[in-house]
Amino acid sequence: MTTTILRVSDLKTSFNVKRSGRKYRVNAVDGVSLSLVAGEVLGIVGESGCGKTTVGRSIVRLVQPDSGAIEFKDTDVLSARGQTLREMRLNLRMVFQDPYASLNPRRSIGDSVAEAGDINKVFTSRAERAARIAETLTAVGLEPSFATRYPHELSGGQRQRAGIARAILPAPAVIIADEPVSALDVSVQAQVLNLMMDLREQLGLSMLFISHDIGVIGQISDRVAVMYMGRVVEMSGARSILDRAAHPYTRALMAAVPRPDPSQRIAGAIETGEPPSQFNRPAGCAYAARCPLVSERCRAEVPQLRPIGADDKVVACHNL
Amino acid sequence: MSRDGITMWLTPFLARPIALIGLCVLLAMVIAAAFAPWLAPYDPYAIHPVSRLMPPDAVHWFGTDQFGRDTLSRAIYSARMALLIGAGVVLFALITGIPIGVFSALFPRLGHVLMRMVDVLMAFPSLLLALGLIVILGPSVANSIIAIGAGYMTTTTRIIYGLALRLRAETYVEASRSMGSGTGWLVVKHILPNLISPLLVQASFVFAFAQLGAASLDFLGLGAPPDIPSWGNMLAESRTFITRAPWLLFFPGMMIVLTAFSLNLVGDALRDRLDPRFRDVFSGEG
Amino acid sequence: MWSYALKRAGATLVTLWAASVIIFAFIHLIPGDPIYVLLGDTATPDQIDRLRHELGLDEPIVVQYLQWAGHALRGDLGQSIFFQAPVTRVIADGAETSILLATMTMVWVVLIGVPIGTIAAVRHGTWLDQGLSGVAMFFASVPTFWVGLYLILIFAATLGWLPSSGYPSIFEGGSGNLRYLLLPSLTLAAPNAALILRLTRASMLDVSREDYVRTARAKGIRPWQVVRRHILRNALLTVVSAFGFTFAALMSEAVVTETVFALPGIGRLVVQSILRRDYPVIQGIILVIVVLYLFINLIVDLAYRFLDPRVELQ
Amino acid sequence: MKSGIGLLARGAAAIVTALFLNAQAQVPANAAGMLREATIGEPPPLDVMVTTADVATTIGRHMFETLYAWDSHYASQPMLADSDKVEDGGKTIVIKLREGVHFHNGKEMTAKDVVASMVRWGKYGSRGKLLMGSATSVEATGKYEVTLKLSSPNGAWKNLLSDVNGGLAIYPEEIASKATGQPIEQKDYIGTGPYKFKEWRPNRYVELEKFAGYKPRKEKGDGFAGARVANFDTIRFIPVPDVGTRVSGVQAGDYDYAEMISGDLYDSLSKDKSVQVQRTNAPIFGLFFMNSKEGILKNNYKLRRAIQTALDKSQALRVAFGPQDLWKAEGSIVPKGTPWYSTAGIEAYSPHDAKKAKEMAKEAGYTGQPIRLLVSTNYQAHYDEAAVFTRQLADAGINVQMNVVDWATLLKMRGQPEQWDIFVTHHSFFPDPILFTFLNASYPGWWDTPEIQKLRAELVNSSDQTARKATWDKIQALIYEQVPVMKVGDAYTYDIASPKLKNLNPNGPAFWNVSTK
Amino acid sequence: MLSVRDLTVSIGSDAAPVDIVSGVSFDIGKGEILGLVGESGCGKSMTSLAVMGLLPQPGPRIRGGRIELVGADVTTLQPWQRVEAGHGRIAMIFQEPMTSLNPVRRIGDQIAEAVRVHDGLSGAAAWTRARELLEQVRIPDAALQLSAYPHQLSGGQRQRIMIAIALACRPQVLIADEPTTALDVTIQIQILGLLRDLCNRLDMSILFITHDMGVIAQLADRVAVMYGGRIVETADVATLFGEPRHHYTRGLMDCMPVRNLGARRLPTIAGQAPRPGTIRTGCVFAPRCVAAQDVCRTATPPRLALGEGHEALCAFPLDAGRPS
Repeated sequence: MTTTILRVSDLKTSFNVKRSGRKYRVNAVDGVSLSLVAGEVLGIVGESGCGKTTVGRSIVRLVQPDSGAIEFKDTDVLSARGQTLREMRLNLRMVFQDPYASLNPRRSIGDSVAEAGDINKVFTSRAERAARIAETLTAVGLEPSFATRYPHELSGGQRQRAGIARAILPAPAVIIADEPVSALDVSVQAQVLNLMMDLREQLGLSMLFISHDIGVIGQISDRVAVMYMGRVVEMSGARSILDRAAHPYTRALMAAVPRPDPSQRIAGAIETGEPPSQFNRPAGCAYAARCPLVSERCRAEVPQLRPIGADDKVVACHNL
Repeated sequence: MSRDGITMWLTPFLARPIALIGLCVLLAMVIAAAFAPWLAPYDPYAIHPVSRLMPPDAVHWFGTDQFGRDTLSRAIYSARMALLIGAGVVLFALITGIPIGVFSALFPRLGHVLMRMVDVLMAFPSLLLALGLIVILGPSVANSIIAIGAGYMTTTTRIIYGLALRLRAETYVEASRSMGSGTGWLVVKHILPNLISPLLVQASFVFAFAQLGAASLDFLGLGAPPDIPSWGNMLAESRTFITRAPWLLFFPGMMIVLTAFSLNLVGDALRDRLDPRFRDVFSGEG
Repeated sequence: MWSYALKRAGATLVTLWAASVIIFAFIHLIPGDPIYVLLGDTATPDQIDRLRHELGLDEPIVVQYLQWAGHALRGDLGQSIFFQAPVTRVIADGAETSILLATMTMVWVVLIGVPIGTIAAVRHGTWLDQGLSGVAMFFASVPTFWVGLYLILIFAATLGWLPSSGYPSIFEGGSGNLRYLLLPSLTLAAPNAALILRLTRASMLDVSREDYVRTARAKGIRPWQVVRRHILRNALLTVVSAFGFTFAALMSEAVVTETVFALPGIGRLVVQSILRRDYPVIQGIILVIVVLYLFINLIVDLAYRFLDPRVELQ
Repeated sequence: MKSGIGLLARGAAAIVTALFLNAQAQVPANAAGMLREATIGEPPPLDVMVTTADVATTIGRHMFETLYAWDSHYASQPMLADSDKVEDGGKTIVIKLREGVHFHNGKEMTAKDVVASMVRWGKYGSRGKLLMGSATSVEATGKYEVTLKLSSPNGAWKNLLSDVNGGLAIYPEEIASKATGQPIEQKDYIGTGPYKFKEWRPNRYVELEKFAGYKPRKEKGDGFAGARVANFDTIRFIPVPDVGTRVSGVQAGDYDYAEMISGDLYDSLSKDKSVQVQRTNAPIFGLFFMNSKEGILKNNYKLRRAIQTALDKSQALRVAFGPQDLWKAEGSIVPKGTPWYSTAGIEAYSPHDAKKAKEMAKEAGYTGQPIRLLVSTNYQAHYDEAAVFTRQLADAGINVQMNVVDWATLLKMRGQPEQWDIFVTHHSFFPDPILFTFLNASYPGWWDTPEIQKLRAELVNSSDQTARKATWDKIQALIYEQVPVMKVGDAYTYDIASPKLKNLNPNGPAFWNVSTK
Repeated sequence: MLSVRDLTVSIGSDAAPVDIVSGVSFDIGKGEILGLVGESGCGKSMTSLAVMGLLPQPGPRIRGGRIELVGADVTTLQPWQRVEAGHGRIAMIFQEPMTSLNPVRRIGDQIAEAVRVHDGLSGAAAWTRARELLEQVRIPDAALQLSAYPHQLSGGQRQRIMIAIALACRPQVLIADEPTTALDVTIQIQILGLLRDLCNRLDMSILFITHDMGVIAQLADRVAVMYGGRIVETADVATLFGEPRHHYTRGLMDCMPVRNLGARRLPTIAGQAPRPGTIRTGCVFAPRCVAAQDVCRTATPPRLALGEGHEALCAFPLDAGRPS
């Protein structure tokens, strides 16, 4: 039986943005509901500014949501205090995009990797701490001697391994990986993706994997949520998204991925428009302006997620 | 600092010979200050009214002043004052600036108010601020440090605030926060260690400008008590003799220039070594 | 634009009020008493007490502040204890010198700092750049008064080309009297021009590393045009925003410079007023300086917004 | 942007050209008939009755006149007074005024003006108490006659009426009668002098102009006495605090006269053809006051004497004043050549005997406690003297700690007896010892022992010169015994002037009778 | 149109130069799109800047080789010198559309400036031409956008502006250095389409630099794969993707997730790319190559001609005909 380990319900997060001397409230996340089953990888895919990163950051409480609920194993994340909060901090962990920026240049790799444990006073002795660091570094494919090195001595791939090591020590339940391989070269990206898949198996991790790269998402995820302008527009099993995309946006997204196959070229010019301004959201479906299927209803009414066809697919579109 | 850290800090000097010269000049100053009693040929306080205002010669290399005191000896002893004032001002600026700046960056709402107060203080020309403080507190070395330091405290606080704001937005700080770190942890483990390098740059500039500020105060007769040898005091006293004994003006002035120049060289070299993200924080003030 | 300017002006007023409180509190902390200075060495205690009462200096400090602030709002900065004349008049008298001095200095600063900084940046890394930067750093490391004393020694005492001190108003002797301000303005310009030079050079180098400069070069524009159209303007944005700081520095250094050259400006006036505890004059001058500083920052800020379209005006 | 910079460049080029052209064609900007004097600083208000600052006196002397004035030998001669009679054993003084003397406002001066001025002087004048303290009445006994009645004779009355400095300047009645302790306003600067007030531009200058209605006395000008003839249309007093600047200003022709030049320039300026040197004829003298009210020096005459024994005053004088011509290590408090010269006690003036001083200090029970010396740098000489003495006392094991403050702070602090043990000031020459501050029991230092109380009364309440001189001898001896104050020595300041100026006043800067050629 | 021969770009002192591009040669024919592909640090951007005459100064410099533009030697010429010499018909667009436009000047000015240099037009005429160019890159409301500032536009539009500026140079050769890397995929595909379209319509040659094999496959006619400062394989696009012969090319393609959807593990290339100057002897790829022999580490690998226009820098190339 599968148990839901993390549940996000109707999450709304907005920011104040100053433009032209005027304050705008930008709804970065506008009513997102997700659930993560123990042991699964849920991919969130979308283009820049779609709010996927904000979802991740809201879960680890780096930003304060306006409304909605986040539950981790039946505890309310947003109102957690004291011991519950500490537990949650140790169980909900994040891997960041930029391996160069996410490690403090003035702290040794060992210190960075052990930070969660140090903050929450997990280690009972120095020896235990050192052992756990060594063990974790080995688990991510780094020599234990890396513990005394500093970030500038490491390559990008090694740093990201260190970043992952930091996220899994001491053992977490859920990893929120925010574009963990986007900054890496393709050859290194494959190594890190493999590592994450290995760790997931070995440690029984659940993962929220955020990326703009549909290939990467398709590779690692069990289920995929597609986000557009702060909302989930389609969610289903990974294969189903890749092969049978339903929402017009998902389809456009899939079509736009450059296939590494010269025989599958997209001919001529494609004009699919650009997303609307975040400061000036349209009233109805945010994709209406670019959508080939657009109808009157789309401009007036925000479509809600509803099941379509088989394999648990849900889509937010009026015209399917 | 690890050995690696030391080489890291030495590289900018090795790469730039002129900065190395600056470093050597500063070292010479420190030596002069530390070993003044052995290096100075005469007692800097000894009064010989008969041989006053003597031009430089073999006996008195830098000549003598209106009390007949040996200018070279006084110049050497003055290095103590220069280092004391410089270090004091830097310390004062940092001790006040770091808590205010870091605190304001971490607690934006209160920080905003604090920074506005700093802005208010910045509206006062630093020398006037120093003058006022000196007159209030009375002239003494410690008060000179406070008076000059007050002027640099504002700019330093601003810089620290700017740096801390950037550091607060760093991904590794976010990472730490996502793991539940408190303010203390963030400050001690993440912010302060990363402030060290840019603050070293700031320190060298403040040190340099403190020399000039102290000299100005001394010149206006409101700096260190005039019986204490300092380059500024020497200049202030010799001003009357500008035509009669120009050498009295030259040597202490050159000492100030040399010190400030060397510090600026060092500061520049350190700044160029700095993370480019932090570099522009210093653009306003040279 | 206007709403922003208004908002900024409002914030400036709050700053000003805070500054006025600080000024007042600060000044009344200064020990000593204007009475002694006024009456001289032999004043008797009852003479002193009487005068103190007549001048209102025995009132509680809050009362004194409210009176002063109330008058200041109406443009009356009070009566100079020392001169027995309105503070506004005393300041206005010094303002001519200070404004002319500051203007001349800024002309030097811009004229020396910007072009030479540009040359140093364009010739980046050459001996010319190193030489110019070295000279700039030298002048940034020199005490202002030392430069002044040497200029006097050379141009006034030895060569006799220029007057060493004082400044008769141009309203009395014509613009030729500006020569009195030549040495002081050069003295004052030296460190600030050096600063602007270094800043111009640094920000030009920063800008020249920007991608859009590469774009401009890729278009096939001549190097000097690239400098003029793409680098200089963007670099000057930084330089302009440093003018507020330069002004404050200028005010500090003017105090010393005016003292060295015995100029009848407000810089020397404030030092002397501090020494003779002429509270109303000190308060008045510092208030004026703070107002000027805030005003200049306001202008710089608005100018910046005007020059940089990224900050949109509404 | 482009045009902006271009414009700036062209404008600046124009300015530079103009400046250098002007610099080339440098003509002294001396308007016809203007005399420019560089003073040591900005004067306080020119109400000479209440202020005693030297700068104010120098300027005020040209506008305001006193009943009597000193000639070049510091003897009092009538100025606004015509003649006088002393009656009732010195208790009644009748002064007859000159007729036809006019104020700058055109009004004729009469006895009413003098009475009003005397009343205000007695009440608020800095030195007024010395005479008016014992006045029982002052009234106009005729249009040109004033009668002053005293409760006891005052031997110094004429000298007290001869100095403008804190003295009885004659103001118009309407001004004097409404004036309070606050200095009178600029519009009320109305006197009878050869120059009248024109304008005061703070930090720039005070300008006086010739008073057309002035009628000089018939006697030949001598010192401050006698005929006063204004030869310049205007006089401008320009504050130039830096002495080097004052010197180069006169050399370059920017000023015609400059006061208080530092001693070290004396030799070279004496030889300099571009200036003439004017040494004052009366010395000033530095004074180190001891705290008689509180602290370690209170009543400890032995320790005070030990301090004086350790000193070599000529060293301090050399440092402070330079060439031998300008100073004299003189133990007599009033210099030689005056009736008050005295040798009483002067062997203790400057022994410079560290060993003996050490013994004396030990006997006095001194064990190295710090002695706080309050001094200001506003007067370079004060500081120089203090620095030298501190060093000399250190050699004798006496631990002096200098507290260097600015003058305003010193003035405030010296009124607080707990703040200091010794403070430094100086005194200008006065032809009668009665005005010496150390004889004033309320002056900081607060020397008020029974011995001096008695002698002081003798000195004041007698008008017999021989008796007063005998008293003064006793006072000087007492000063060397109780050491309420130490005299440093006599110093002759000097001024410089343009060589074109003729007939400079030997008493100090006073520009009537002075002319160019 | 563009011929590059043995281009070597170095940093460091003349005495001990470190080559970041070594011996790179390629040709681009009229109307052809050559894709230059490689991972970060392989020297592809340096190559493009060197070709454009835009190497930053002080910094890397051309130590050897020759660059010919339509037969003229432009090796040492900067763009403005090329324009003056009459060989200025080459233009470049860059990776960061956000920073590549001057933030304080109007779009129209920035385009007109290039028009002025290359067409000699000025004033209104230049602006008219600028509007045409904007229409050519399919910016809606072209006339309006001319007076906009860069920050008012989205990333995709800015990249179009960059292309318009490039087109203002009437280029025969366009160098595009990762022009779509900073863009979202739906925008990327539009820009790629636009470039292909312009290439066809204006008969322009393009040197397209990217790290993304997918983009290469979509756009390029021929492909050059760079690794460690060298071109390790060149072929037409179909051949390269169909029969890669260099182990690196193969590895690069294999590890793309899109080609391995559903696989439990991705094929990888072990190790990491060398820093410039760290490998001085033998094949630069040898430390990571599964097929490396001893000789690969000591001797410079041969440049094998494997077919028409197909070359690989490898001593032991993959078998032909093995499907990828």
